[in-house]
Amino acid sequence: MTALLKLEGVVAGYGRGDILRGIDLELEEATITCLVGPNGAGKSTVLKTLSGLLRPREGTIVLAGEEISRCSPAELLARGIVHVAQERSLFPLMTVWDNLLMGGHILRERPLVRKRAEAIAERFDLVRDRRDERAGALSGGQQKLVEIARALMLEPRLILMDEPTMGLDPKARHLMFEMVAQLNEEGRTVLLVEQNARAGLAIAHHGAVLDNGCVALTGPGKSLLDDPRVAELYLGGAPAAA
Amino acid sequence: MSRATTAGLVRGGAFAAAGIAFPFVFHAAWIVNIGVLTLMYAALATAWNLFSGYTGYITLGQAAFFGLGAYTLGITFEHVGVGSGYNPFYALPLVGAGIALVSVPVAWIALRTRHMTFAIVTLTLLFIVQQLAFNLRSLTKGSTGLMLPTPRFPIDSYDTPFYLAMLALLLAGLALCWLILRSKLGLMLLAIREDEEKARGLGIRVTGAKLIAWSLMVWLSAMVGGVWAYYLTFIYPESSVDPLVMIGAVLMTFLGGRGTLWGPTIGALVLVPTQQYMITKLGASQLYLVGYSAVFMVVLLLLPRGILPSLRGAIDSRRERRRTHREPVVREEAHA
Amino acid sequence: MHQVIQAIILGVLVGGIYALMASGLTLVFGIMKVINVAQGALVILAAYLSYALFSHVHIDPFVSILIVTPAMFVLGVAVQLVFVRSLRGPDGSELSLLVTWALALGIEGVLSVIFKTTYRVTSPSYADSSWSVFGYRISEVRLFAFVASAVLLVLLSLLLTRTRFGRAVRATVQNPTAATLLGVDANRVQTLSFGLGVSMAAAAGAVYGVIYPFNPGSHYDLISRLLSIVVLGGLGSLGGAVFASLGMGVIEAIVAVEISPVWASFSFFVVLLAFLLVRPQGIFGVRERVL
Amino acid sequence: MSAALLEIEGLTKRFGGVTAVGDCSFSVPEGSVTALVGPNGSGKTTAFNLITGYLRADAGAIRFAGSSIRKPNPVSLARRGLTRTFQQARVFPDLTLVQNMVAALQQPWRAALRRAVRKPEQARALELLEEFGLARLAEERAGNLSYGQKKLLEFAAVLMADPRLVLLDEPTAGVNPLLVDQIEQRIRDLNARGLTFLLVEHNMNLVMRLSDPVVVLDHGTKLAEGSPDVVRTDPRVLEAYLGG
Repeated sequence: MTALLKLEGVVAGYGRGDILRGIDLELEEATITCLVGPNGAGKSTVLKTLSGLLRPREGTIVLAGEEISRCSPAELLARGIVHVAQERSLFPLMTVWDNLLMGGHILRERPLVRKRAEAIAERFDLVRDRRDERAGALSGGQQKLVEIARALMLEPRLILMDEPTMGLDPKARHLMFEMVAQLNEEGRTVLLVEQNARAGLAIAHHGAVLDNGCVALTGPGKSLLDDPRVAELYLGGAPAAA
Repeated sequence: MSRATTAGLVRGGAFAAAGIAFPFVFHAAWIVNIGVLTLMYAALATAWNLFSGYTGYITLGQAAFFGLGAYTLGITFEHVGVGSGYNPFYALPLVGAGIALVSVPVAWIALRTRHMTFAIVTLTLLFIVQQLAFNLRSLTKGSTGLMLPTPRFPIDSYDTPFYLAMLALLLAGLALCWLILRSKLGLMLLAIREDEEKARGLGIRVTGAKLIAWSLMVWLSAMVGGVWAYYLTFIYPESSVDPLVMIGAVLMTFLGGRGTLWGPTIGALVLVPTQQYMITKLGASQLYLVGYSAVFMVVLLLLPRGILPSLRGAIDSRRERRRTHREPVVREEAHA
Repeated sequence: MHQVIQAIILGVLVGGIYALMASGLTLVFGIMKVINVAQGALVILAAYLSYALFSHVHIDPFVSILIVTPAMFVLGVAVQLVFVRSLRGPDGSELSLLVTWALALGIEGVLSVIFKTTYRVTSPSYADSSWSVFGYRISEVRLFAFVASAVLLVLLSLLLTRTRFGRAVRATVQNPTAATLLGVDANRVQTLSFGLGVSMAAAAGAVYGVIYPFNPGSHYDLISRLLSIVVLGGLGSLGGAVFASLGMGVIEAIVAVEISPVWASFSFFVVLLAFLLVRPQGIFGVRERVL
Repeated sequence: MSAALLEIEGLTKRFGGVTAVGDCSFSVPEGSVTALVGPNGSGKTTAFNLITGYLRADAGAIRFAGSSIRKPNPVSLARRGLTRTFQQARVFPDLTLVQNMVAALQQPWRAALRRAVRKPEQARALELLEEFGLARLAEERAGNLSYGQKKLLEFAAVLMADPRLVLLDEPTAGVNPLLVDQIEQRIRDLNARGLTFLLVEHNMNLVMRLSDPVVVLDHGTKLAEGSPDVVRTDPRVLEAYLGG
């Protein structure tokens, strides 16, 4: 297996503080990697650094042999990295369809954007059935699904997903994990941040545990699940024991 | 926050003494005239700062109260008679207080909005008052303007009483600011400026505190307007409710430093003589406007924090550098 | 009753032009939280341009929209790049208020130097003609002006809803971070939208000069109304701006015939204050989130 | 269990079509450390904002210290002894630590022109800062503090006015482990002296050690309520919270 993405000694943060204090991480092509860790460990910051929202202060990020740590969000999108943010990130007053078209913003050719949008509408019943509704009128789970559909407009190689199941009910959560697995089966690489460590690690090939801005542990997802150190770091001793 | 230091008192005393001595040293009418205008702007800027500088609510309606003060004095002259000579000066605090009282309900509505909306709403107050000045012809004589009786002060020192009145208002404004900055009210106002929602959560009566600062601003501005009207003896809507006067005062506050005690005065000392020079050189309201707007841009784009805060920042960072050699004070740690 | 209906017709026609000016103002606010106080001065500048084109080159004011609007678009882009873009940080919005005010003073000054302060009006041959419909008088230029404004507003809304650029603008208004994540260049959107906002002012200005006499100082009167309109409509809301413009036009016209013309704009300010008592966020505005 | 200091009944808040808090009822016994827990997005912070008057509820009743609060308003609640901290530590960055502390003392209007920081107030502020380990920074600008120190300062400041009930919104989020211990110890000490707490917290270890009762929210409604042991063994809680 080859590494699609490689982070070495990445330091990043806001204002005067560093949140990431030297992240080393490799993502293998066509795998799911799940990033877990306690609140404030820097999981979301890793994703923001990868999607260009935040410039790393030190370290290198290499995508398929090419250094990308200085790229703008648009350049990273063009290289096939999309970021599905933690917050609701649809444009609530725009229609589902327009939201989808926004996903192809960096593709300038109108017919191509339209063709891809039609293909996605074929794949997602939700998009097809409610294309002219305002995105803000959809439920939380539906919005998340549209966000993912929108991310597919660029046919990305690497999808960054920040807590896609946050605030979803169990059924929608289940659907979301199925979606992640499906994307992976199509050959896409997924970097997933998940609050729900058990479910996240269960579907991931690889796991990485973040603590205080550094990667504390890595390993196959399933084995991390059973690692007592993870429980201690993340889940807290008491409830995990129950 | 300022502390009552000996140095501060000396500074204030020296400023007051120099201010009083000025017209007796420089007799020339045109110099005293510039002095009057400088003090007028300094007092207006200090009043603006008292509200906007301390609470963070930018008001663009100050000229409304300046104009109300001017017209109220003019109208009382017309209908009641406030005496002549120095008497009108003594009536001013009452005039100002009346206007402040009337402005409170309006301010209460305006203060339901924030940020840009607040700035715009207060700006409409300015236009409302200007419209009133145009339309209430029975009181204001509309666009013809209102004539006030010319006081019989000695010709060679005609400007001096007005100069002293403006100085008194500026000193009153500075004293108020100083008093507020060292008091609990000042603490409340600064808390509101920094984080109003947090202040509410601590039980600080934010609306009351803002209204007090507002009324003081209106009180001072109205009195300044009154003195100005008496000085010019002729007022009309465009000149007495003039957005230019207010924007000038705001610019001076920005130049000197918002939220500081002396900033507005320093700003006025720099800008008013410049402005007067430009008027004599370039002629009123034509090229002068272009020059004025250029000065404006330069100040805002190059020195947005103002003279005093920039100086203080430079001194602080030098001190900081010296101190960090000895001990690390506070270390930054992980943010959420 | 006849008078009131006549007033409403007049109010709607006038409101349409204000809607065009206000839409540019509120659009710019929605995207970059900047209030362009110079919008009024830019309208007057455009009115002078159109006046000059009419009196020297004999170009019809309605045709001159096609020249004035792109020219002012370029000016708007330049203003954004030179003055507005550098205003960042926590005080950026408030500073922008003062910087654009200074810009308004500068424009006023330049216009006073060139055109002096006498009132001008662009008067094409049809300036005073009017039609009569069911006994109501409809002035030709006002109707043309209204139609031109409506067409431009429709074009603006098509631009915003049907084009790639328009989608990017709306996306930036609704969720700037998400827009950045999809590759929207926020700087570009801001600069072009500022230009767009100014060109709305320009188009309205060319028309304004036919209906009202103006001088370099007229921008105060304009901006006071425009600011009230965008606050009443809810800062950042295009629909609100259009709605509030028509409302203002009608209120002013009715007050003018029923009470007195001199109280017309005064009454609108009072309506605004009264309205804020009930809804501080304006008609279509979203209340600023407290947390 | 002693009488309830704070009672919430049928609290409801919808944003657009989404119900953030729906028909939520629970109470905070006098003298307790009550915890409000639940997965991300379950409505804890919204509930906090409703209780403290930062948001207007669509429906529901709130009783505090025996009297019902019709229109909760942060200022009057704080003055009645119900105060809160914020998830992102909120302090006045340009004021010194002491000034931050004294600003939190509620003043009558007649005191408005008294000196901002009077001697006894300064002493009280220093005493509290000492307890929180911040005394040596007393004259520092609050904006210069680290994030964790800001959290401590915010916590210390709300104590200045001797409140009866303190709502802590994630007191340990983003704080390093040393400070977490310190915050835990402060809560214990203050609780032992009779202060009641309601806290939202993600650190389950801390919650289980510190709180009784624990109220579990999920999708804006109460899922379970009881002692840590009861809640911990409730299968519904496990499913909601740990994703089973």
